[in-house]
Amino acid sequence: MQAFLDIFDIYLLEAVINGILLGGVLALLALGLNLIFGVIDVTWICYAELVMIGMYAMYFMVQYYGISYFIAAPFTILLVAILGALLHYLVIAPLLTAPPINQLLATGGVLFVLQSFATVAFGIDFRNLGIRLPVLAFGDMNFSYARLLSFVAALVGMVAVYLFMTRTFTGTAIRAISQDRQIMALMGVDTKRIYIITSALGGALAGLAACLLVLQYDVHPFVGLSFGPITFLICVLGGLGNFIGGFIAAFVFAEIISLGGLFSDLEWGYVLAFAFFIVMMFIRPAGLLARRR
Amino acid sequence: MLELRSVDAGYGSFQALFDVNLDVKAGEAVGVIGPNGAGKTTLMRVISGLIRPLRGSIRMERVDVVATPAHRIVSLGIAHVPENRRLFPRLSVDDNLKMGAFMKEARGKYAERLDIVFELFPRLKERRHQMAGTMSGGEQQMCAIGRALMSNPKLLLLDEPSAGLAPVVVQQVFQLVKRIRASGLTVLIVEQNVQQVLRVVDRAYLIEAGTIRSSGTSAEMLASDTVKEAYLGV
Amino acid sequence: MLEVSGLVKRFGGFKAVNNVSFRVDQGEILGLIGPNGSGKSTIFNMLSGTLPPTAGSIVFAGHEIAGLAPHRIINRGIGRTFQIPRPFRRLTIFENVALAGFYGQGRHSRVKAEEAAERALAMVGLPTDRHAPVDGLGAAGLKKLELAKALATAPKLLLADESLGGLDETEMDQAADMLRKIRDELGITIIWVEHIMGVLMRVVDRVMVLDHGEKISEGLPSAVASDPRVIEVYLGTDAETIQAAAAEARRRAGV
Amino acid sequence: QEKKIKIGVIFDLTGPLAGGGSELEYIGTKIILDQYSKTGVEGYKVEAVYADAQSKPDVAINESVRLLEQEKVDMVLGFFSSAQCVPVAARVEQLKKFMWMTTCISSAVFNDKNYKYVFRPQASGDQFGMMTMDFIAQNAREKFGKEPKDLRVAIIHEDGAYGVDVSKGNEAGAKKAGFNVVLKEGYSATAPDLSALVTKLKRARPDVIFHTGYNPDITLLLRQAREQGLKFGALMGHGAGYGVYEKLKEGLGADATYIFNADPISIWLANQKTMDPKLAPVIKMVGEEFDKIKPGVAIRSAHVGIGASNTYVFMNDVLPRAIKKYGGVDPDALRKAALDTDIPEGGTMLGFGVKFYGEGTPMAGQNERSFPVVIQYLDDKSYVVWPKSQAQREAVLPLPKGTTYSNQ
Amino acid sequence: MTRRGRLAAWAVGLAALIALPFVYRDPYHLHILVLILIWSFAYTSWSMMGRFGLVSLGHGGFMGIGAYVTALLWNHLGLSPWIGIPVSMVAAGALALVVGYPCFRFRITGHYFVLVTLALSGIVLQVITATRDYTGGSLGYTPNRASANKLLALQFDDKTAWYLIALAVWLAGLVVWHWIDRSMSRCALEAISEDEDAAAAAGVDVTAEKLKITLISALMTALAGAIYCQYQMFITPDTVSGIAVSLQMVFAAIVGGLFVSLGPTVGAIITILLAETLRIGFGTKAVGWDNLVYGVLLVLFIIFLPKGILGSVLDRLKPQRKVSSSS
Ligand SMILES: Nc1ncnc2c1ncn2[C@@H]1O[C@H](COP(=O)(O)OP(=O)(O)OP(=O)(O)O)[C@@H](O)[C@H]1O
Ligand SMILES: Nc1ncnc2c1ncn2[C@@H]1O[C@H](COP(=O)(O)OP(=O)(O)OP(=O)(O)O)[C@@H](O)[C@H]1O
Ligand SMILES: [Mg+2]
Ligand SMILES: [Mg+2]
Repeated sequence: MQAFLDIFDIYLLEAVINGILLGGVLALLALGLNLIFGVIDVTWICYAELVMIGMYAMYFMVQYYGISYFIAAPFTILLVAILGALLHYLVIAPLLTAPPINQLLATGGVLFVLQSFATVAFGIDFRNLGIRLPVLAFGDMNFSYARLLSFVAALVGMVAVYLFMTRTFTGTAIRAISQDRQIMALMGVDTKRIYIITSALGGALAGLAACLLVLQYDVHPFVGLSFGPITFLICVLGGLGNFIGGFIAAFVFAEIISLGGLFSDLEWGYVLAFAFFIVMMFIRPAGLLARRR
Repeated sequence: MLELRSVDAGYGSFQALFDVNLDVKAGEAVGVIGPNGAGKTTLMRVISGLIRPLRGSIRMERVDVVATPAHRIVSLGIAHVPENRRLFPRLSVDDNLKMGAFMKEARGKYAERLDIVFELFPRLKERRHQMAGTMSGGEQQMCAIGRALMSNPKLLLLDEPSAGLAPVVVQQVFQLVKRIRASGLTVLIVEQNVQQVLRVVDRAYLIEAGTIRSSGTSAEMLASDTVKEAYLGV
Repeated sequence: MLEVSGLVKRFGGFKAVNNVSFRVDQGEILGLIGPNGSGKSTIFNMLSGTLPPTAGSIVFAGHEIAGLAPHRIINRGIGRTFQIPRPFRRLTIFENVALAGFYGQGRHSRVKAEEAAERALAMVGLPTDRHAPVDGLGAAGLKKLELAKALATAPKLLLADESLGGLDETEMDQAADMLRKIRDELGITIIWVEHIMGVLMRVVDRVMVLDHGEKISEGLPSAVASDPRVIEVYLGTDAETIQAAAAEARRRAGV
Repeated sequence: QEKKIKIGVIFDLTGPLAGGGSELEYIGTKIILDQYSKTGVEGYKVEAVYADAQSKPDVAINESVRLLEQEKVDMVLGFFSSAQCVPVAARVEQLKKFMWMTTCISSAVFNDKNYKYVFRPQASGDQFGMMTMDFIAQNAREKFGKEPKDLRVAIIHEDGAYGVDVSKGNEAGAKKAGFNVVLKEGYSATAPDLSALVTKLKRARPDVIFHTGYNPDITLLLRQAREQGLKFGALMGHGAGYGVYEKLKEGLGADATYIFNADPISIWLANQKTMDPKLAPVIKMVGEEFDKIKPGVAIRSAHVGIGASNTYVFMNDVLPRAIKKYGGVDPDALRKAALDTDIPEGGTMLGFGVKFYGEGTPMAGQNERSFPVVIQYLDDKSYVVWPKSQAQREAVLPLPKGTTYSNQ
Repeated sequence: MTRRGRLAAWAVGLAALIALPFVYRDPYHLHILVLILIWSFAYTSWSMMGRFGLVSLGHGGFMGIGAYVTALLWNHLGLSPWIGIPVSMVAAGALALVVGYPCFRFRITGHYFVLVTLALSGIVLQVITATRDYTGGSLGYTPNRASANKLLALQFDDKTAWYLIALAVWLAGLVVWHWIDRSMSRCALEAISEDEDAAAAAGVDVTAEKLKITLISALMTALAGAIYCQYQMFITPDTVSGIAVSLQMVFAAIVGGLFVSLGPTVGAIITILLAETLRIGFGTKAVGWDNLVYGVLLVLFIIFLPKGILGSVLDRLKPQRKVSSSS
């Protein structure tokens, strides 16, 4: 009993809060994917690789050309937005009427391309931005400034995207487009334009994630592998296209990883998170926030 | 207002319309009748730009519709209520209506148009937050017409608006067509329900196997032997 | 043969079907009518197992079937058609029907299933050619296919969610004749949902009317057609024509 | 027919391991082989065929099979990852071909396998782990003022082949020294978050952390450690990511100072006084060639030297003997020549000697004279601090007061 | 082609395939051939369900179980693979049922199904890695070499033997495919993939049919894993389980064409040969370029041959059937 009570110490609290901060990172990553995958129902398996390219862009601008972080960031966001639009234009657009599995495959090919492009162009070295932000300390507990930033960005981003999606005409059109593409023209909607806007927006959000992730992680051609699968799981756990759900799911996942890691092994924390995901799918097949049928 | 000249249209290698000529004058209500697969829906699609004619010209108030990109045709004042309604099933009624006012020109008058539509269909106002896909057939039909009216059109294309509706509602729909007409809108309506439709339109075209077989005022059509035999079950 | 009592279906807080009870006798054609959204398709969905009822009992041929899985219910002898045809486009017409014949009759024999398919296709007047694709069928053809699929499962009770709207007059008549023929020749009991009163009233033996998920009237076609409540919520000003049609039908049937 | 030895060389040039050190070893190996391709050995032409294992074991297998059976190489040389060496060694042995591993430090590669044709001059992973433990054990009382049983140590490692093997050595070493192991845990090198591990470390309050990992995860761990305020007395790294100071510095800034690392000694740091004088010019040559390929690197990674030295031993010692004494370059000649190897301490650029365990011993094929050294990074330089025979200066231990992680 | 002609063509092709290793003995090429056959079988197994819209990213898990359970039983309990393989298949099948049943029962389809199975792959991979005391973790695992009875241990040094085994297994896979193709289950599954409710209304027990095909697919995939392990005599979590392997299956199957029986085989041939040739062609001179080209080709294949290589070729060969239009 005492041993059991022992775990309720300051470290538990720290783990909980760190879980929340990790949740911020994951939520930020899931945000753009949720737009693409959840709302317009297009599969970008290579989403995390777009983030990787964005991280390289930041690295080179800041480390190599000495551009200030805050000037480099908008450029990176723009760059990844353009990449997103290009990805749509070159790869997805020809496959819009094909089954989703073909999109998965094609963007999987793009994943290879981006990884090996990074290998060829930037080499296999791990690279680090070398910016080290201060630490926030509350008594015995310390927190990462960089993560706090991601957290805030994710929160603001989520609210902004949510408002955009529900309040504006373009946002409504984005939600409508996966449901009936053919009649969009009857509404006066240029479907091509909506797809490009959405893809660019998804790309921009990936770029935003890149700007914040580069503060915390080394960049290398395979950094996407650390984030890719879990980002997809979060989107689905939250309910496809449900931004609030996705946001919450990111935190649930992060807490499981964080607390699972604290109570048992880090490795089993991930097993737990995956298993939790599967079980949740059985209990709430349409996402965390969905009402039961 | 609308004029079609020698229009051919089809799907891939299959031709569905042959040399169609058709006119709709401002303020008129015009019906199109004909058997299944005659090409009525194709005709509507070709007007609203969902498919492009193989040949021929289409003009809306002297603007060349064929040369206008599909998504700009709405702003010429043409609103199309497609066959089977085609609502966005997982959007709320509100959002479906919002999509109807997507066009730049219509966005400014969104609130105003919404009031008009809700006045026409109080049922929609009750259900404004329901997902369109879970509504009953009649409710969906109201929503589809409402959505089309949101763009403040001059010409309303209705493709079988009475299909699958309860008799009272069918009557309501035709009443509605009358009211819409009375409010100054021009209507082109495709119907299988020949008897009823001929009561609300001024003129009608009979289309068979992709060609216009005959046309005339409703009275003429009602009296015509071909129409009587084939469509009125007399 | 079918005894429904206290049937309820909720969607969230909304009661789509509210405490409906009725019975269907062997060999009759029951017309089920009601305004759009009154719960007709929902009742069909519960009878066929597509949706589980929230409450209530459904007794078919002496057995409680409420909440059973669809394939179980079909094996017991309730077949259905969908209001909006749902063909399997990747299968041929014949395969569509043979599939229903095979699984709908408890997966016994493939040969029997194919025979059943041929009979059903012939009955509705579709080609029995084994390679004809579904894509060539028009609206009327799809309705026929829908019916053939249901017939191939060798039902004792057929739930026909027809909505002939969209068919032309001749096609509607054909469809109505077909239903009657099915009842007369195969002895299949039928519940028929339809909005085209002129056609429905001519064929059915009895009519039940729903409104807002509740049963508001039941009886012989002519009686129902003159029920003021039914006229108000459903038939509207056309009631007279419809009453005439019903009377005409009764006269023809010699009742 | 001209006399020729054809050598298949396999390293990871792409994929995660490439950046983990494999590419650097490839460069070191290639510098030596290029040299011998010019001169030849005992009248034999030297031809090297290179292949990229892409950090994947199945590709390593395919490439080995291809080189041996298609390209008809006489032997294979190289390999960075133990996960590749294990299956390839088994194949090579089965085909009775010759294999010379430059790295693949896992003890599992040899343990009880009784290989006849597979040799590794390099120290094994558990030796790395034992070495650092030994270093701390010898210094516990003096530097920490604690009895070994009171010294709290934590062993953490990435869960790949390399990290696991080193951690086994750590564990064995800790047991031998009688330390109090307060935490032992593995994690995936691709894990996006290590804060739970840091929290556990904080709770365990270790005096010394023994860590094995690759670059990204080291950076992540130490950054999160800083952010969460983890304090300790010393951090012992074990090669791989800790061998690449450039990257530590880039990711951690000044915090990279005082980190310890167990690795084969960097050939440019080895004590040249006790070394065979013939080696000095070779070391210089490797350094110059390396600078041409990768200019502007502050501390040349030990990995380059590992590739170079271990290849050099083969080309300079084993191969000539095989040709002269055993009459050729067939696998049996190479094998006999390898078993005859007897280089005393100081006879290689890495400082250690070479003598292989013979047939019938549990580690047959492993160099019994190899050892890693412990170095410490100080002021952007690295100094050997252990073992005493190689030490260049006294270790700074524990972390001085006022540094980021210091628990003083 | 007539039925007789088709049978004759098959017989000739088969005879040629069996004769091949006795005529052509280049060991590296045989090695690649054996790998192609084993992977073809694995991809065929995946396509069993993939062709019906059940896109699983969990097959890495089944393959891993097949490989690891067989090897673990042999090393730890001395159980011959002849028993170990069936046991491992049962294990994979059990897992398939445990995950499949709730999935199908609760109507988890489309993206949701894909990601549930993806999580399954992740779990199997992590479990193999984390239980390193038994499985060797990411260092990989080697079945003990049998000293005496090679047949009992299912270990052969001869590539020809492996070639024939792989060929037999691959053929068995095709036979199962054709067996399913001609059964009523195929119709049912096609129907389910289009519209579950309508299929159920036709009397199909949707859950049971899906489970059946999932089970068959999982069993076959586990067998592929076990055979791969016995042939390579070495497995690591990354080569036989995990998300990467699952994706590899999807890629190859779709590139080849998952709606025709030989499609996955063509996919295996193309992807493996392409990867090998590109890697060897670029060698160490242009590091990384092989994967770049591989990725680009993959994208181009899928955009221009959306039904897969074999599927699209067969479509072209077929006399164009006109879109008929009667009503
Ligand atoms: N998307 C399509 N592709 C190919 N052919 C089509 C397509 N849509 C319709 N057709 C064909 O074009 C012809 C005309 O169809 P259309 O839908 O215009 O007829 P309709 O008069 O509206 O019939 P209904 O009364 O059934 O709605 C039909 O033969 C039909 O099969
Ligand atoms: N899945 C669902 N979720 C929420 N509401 C639903 C759902 N399905 C049906 N409804 C609602 O239940 C009511 C009854 O629908 P139902 O389809 O049974 O009507 P119906 O009588 O068949 O109408 P119609 O004549 O138009 O076909 C409708 O108001 C509809 O909006
Ligand atoms: Mg139509
Ligand atoms: Mg209905």
